[in-house]
Amino acid sequence: MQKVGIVGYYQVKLYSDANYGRYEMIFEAVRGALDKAGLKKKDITTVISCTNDYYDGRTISNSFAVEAGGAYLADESKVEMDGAHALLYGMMRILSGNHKLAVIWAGSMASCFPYHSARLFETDPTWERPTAYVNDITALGFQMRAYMNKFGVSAEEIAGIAVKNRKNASKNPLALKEAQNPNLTVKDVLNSETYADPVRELMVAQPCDGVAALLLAPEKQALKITDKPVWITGVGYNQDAYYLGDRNLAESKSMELASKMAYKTAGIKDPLKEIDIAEIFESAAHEELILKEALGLTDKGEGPSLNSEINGEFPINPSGGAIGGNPPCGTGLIRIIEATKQIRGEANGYQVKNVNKAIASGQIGMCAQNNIIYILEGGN
Amino acid sequence: MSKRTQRKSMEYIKKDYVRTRTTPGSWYLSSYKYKFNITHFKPFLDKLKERKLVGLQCSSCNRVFFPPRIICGKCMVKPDQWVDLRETGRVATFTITYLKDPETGEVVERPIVLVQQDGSDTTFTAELNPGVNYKDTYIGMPVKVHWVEEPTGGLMDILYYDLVEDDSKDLKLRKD
Amino acid sequence: MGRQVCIASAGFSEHASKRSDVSMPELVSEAIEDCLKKVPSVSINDIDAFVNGNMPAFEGANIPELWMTDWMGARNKPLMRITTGGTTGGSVAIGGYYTVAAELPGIDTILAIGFEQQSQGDTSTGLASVAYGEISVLNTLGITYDQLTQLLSAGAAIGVASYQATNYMRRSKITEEDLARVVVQNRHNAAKTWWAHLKMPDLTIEDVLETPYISYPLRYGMVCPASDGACAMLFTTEQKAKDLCDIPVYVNGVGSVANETGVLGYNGSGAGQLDTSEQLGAKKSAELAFGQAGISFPRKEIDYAEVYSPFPNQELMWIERLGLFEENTASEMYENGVTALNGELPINCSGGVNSTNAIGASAMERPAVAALQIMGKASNQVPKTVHTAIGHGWGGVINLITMMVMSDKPTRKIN
Amino acid sequence: MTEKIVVANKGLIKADFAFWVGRYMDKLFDAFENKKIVGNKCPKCGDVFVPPRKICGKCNVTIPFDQNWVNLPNTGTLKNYTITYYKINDRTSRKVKKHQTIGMVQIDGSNTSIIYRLLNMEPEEVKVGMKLKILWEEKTRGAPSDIKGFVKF
Repeated sequence: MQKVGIVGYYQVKLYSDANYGRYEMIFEAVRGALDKAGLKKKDITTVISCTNDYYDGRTISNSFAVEAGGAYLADESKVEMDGAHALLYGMMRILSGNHKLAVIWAGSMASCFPYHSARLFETDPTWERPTAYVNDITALGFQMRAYMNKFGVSAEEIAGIAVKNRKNASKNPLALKEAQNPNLTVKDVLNSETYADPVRELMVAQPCDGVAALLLAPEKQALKITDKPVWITGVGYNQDAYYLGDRNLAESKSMELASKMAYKTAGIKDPLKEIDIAEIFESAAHEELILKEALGLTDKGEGPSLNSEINGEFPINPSGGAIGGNPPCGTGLIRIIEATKQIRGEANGYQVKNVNKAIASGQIGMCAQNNIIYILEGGN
Repeated sequence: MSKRTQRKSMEYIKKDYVRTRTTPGSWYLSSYKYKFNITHFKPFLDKLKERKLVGLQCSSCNRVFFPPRIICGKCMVKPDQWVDLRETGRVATFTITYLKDPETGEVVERPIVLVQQDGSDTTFTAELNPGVNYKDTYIGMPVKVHWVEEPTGGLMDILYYDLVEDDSKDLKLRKD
Repeated sequence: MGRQVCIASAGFSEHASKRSDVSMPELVSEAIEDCLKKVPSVSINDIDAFVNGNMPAFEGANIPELWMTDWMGARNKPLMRITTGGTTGGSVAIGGYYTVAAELPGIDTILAIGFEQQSQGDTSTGLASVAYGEISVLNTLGITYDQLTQLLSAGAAIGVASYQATNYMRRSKITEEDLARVVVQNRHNAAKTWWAHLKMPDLTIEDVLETPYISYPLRYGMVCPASDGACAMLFTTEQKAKDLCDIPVYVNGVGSVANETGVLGYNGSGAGQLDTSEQLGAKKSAELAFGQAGISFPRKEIDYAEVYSPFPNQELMWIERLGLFEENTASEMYENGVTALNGELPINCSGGVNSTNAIGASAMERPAVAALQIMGKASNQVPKTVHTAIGHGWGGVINLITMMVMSDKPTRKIN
Repeated sequence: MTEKIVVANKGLIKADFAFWVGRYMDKLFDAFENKKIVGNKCPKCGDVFVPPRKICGKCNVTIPFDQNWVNLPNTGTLKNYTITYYKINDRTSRKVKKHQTIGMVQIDGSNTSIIYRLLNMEPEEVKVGMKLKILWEEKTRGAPSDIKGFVKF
């Protein structure tokens, strides 16, 4: 696979109820990314958006967002999964040689739709949806219990991840205010209200409003646009079975296969040694551990033993991760932006020292059914 | 839609399939909110109250938007110049709807037009004066705003569009 | 960068107004079975990745790919979902093309699947919800909902299309009879296509003109049905395609250009398309796709076309805007039989969207049928040899256009 | 600079759906009407599925409609569970006072788990691995909700 360069990015600050119109927010993200990269509207050749009709409350949610997203008379398309999947499509378009500058924007406004009901629409309508016992809330509960039971991981260890991410988020000015808490303790997390036992409220990534945009260019063009390009050197994506009863929830088979594909492409043999940080889309604290293990950073069940603080052995989610704010559709793209910031040294306040290679991931579905992972590298 | 329109299907070669059970589901748009920034509408609505029409012009490509737009998609900038528009316009396109009157059940034929206000570069849906015979509607038909008695600063201040008599005096004036 | 991409096969499920015997995933699996049946050396286990799409709000399932994983054979395989409204199928096919063209390691053979089971849902509310947000702004600005529904002439797609039809009819000076002729040709063709929905072998122009108006100038007899159906396409590399089938179909150019919306602008503003039959987006899409394919004279170089035309006026309009005919001459071509099955440039020999419209699949059925015509395996095969063909789609508020140019020879430059 | 005006309009309409369940699920719901459970068996790996399905995702083989049906008992084993105060439907989600215990139960003789409520049990009593049996609704309609939940066996 040839290298693809990330040449610009912009993220709107996350709000639980933003005082923004939808198009205004999309425009701010895309215009911001163009301005930051010093580019113009006419430089855009393709635009890939990522929104979801059930999140936006309208069919064909990209049709009226054409102008705000910079897609006027550009080669436009929409991926309806996670923002990270939209980036994949943008990358494919660049890699095909047909396009020179791709804009990818993703995000939605969780304050405008019934999030859990919209997620319920993902379930099998002929079997599970009428009773609604399977939904994004209970799925997290099943997943955490399966993980704890299988590997004997304690609730304290999992709460520790929530504490770490919320502390990290407090240093990230773009994170959701409600998610930031520099003084949180493990006890606070465990004492917070039950979400879906054993998951507590403070362990969960709260849906919020936000849009992010990112610019991609082929190697030659990227070097002209910026002197600090970040390269995508590997990508992998994969989908698990659907029924929760068919799956081993304590592990993430799809992430294992996705990371295998990405490592092979990027030529990575020992991810823990070769890669410096990871930005993982975790819909709840325990998922970070499951995905971390699936990425091959530690053995199965050993996730908590690897120190992932900002100054730890292998920092994970220095930006606060999805727990620091989860705008549906946008979260995966924000993870990639955060990893890019770390490599470019632009993560003011939560910068990890000497980052050159990073992992960023996105996901969609109950218990991270479909995972996507990128290997990002710095340097010219 | 279905309740207010007439239905008639045509015969075709059909194949019958086994009918299985169904499970129900509903999509409640009433649980959704739609957020819009309408700041840029304020000056436009204020002017409507004074029975004046204004459009928002993009200073980059000079296109005039009526009603105003928050972003010019062509240039990716926010348009910021207000320009006065005349009360006249032309029919850009039209269609005739055949809707059943909910009370009488009779099919009512009504023209719905898209009007391009003179001096603007966009079209907008509007109604014609009910006195106009729908059969006389044509593309390029000159029309003029018919204001409500007391404008309140909303889009409904334009009650409908009147037909402008296309007499030759106009042509003469232009020649001079 | 990039590599040549070929279509090795395409398959369909049976289309009908109510496929009440199957659930959505089962419907999709029918299309996959039909697609793989044509390439015996490929089994579902040989598929490296999937690209999918449908129009979700029409049938009440969000990202149904997650649920139908097993039915597609996508368990533990890479999958991406693309959806862009009416053009979903076309966008998915283009997504399939790019997935192969990108040369991602280990991803060579992919299935692209478009599907829709419209009988499950509420198509009119689904369509109305396209502009629902925009309409609610107008409501805030003072227009009542009752008035708004009338302004949008009862039902989004048909409303938009009838404005467009008026525009087009004035420009090209055609009559309703010309529209009906297009419909008759399509429905006759559909009768010879095994998977089509509205099979009407004996339809006449008079029959069509007898039906009442939905909204002027479109009559009930002229508009597309709402169907249940699925379509699958197999994309693979040049090398593999040569092993799989006799005539691999090269995808030489693709385009999916977006324009400003027609009839109603975003945020309740005016619409930027002054003449909805002008179709700048379609022209740009064609320019892009033909440019990639190295086609300078589409009129001479294209042998077969499948255009997305739920309404007959659009069929005439698209073939002109895509550069297949001179402006305002399309209806003459239908009259003279140029576009018929045995004509010089046959169009929509599958019956087109006018006869079968499972929205998420429709725009994919266009390149799929076009590819099968090149292979010589189409259900209603044209007698002449087809070398180069196009598949087109439109969606959104007549602002999203997809184009795919296919040929039996590679003409796309790889640099 | 004028003050920013953002409107948040509520939606008004609703779209209704009716999902065809297909012949495989129809057979399960037929059995539900008689308070029975059926699954189908993959001809290759021998896994038994509840709910029955056309294709085995593991082997990618089609299970013919007229073959491989397996009658299953009313009993099962608890594989996993969660307790939540949230109630969700198509329209909204809310927190309720009374918690619900939702269990993942493997019906004896099948290889997959189905997810239903656990009834008449305190949270402390729930143990992974415990034996359960189906509590049917008194009047069955041939729908997923015919299974009221699972109770101790």
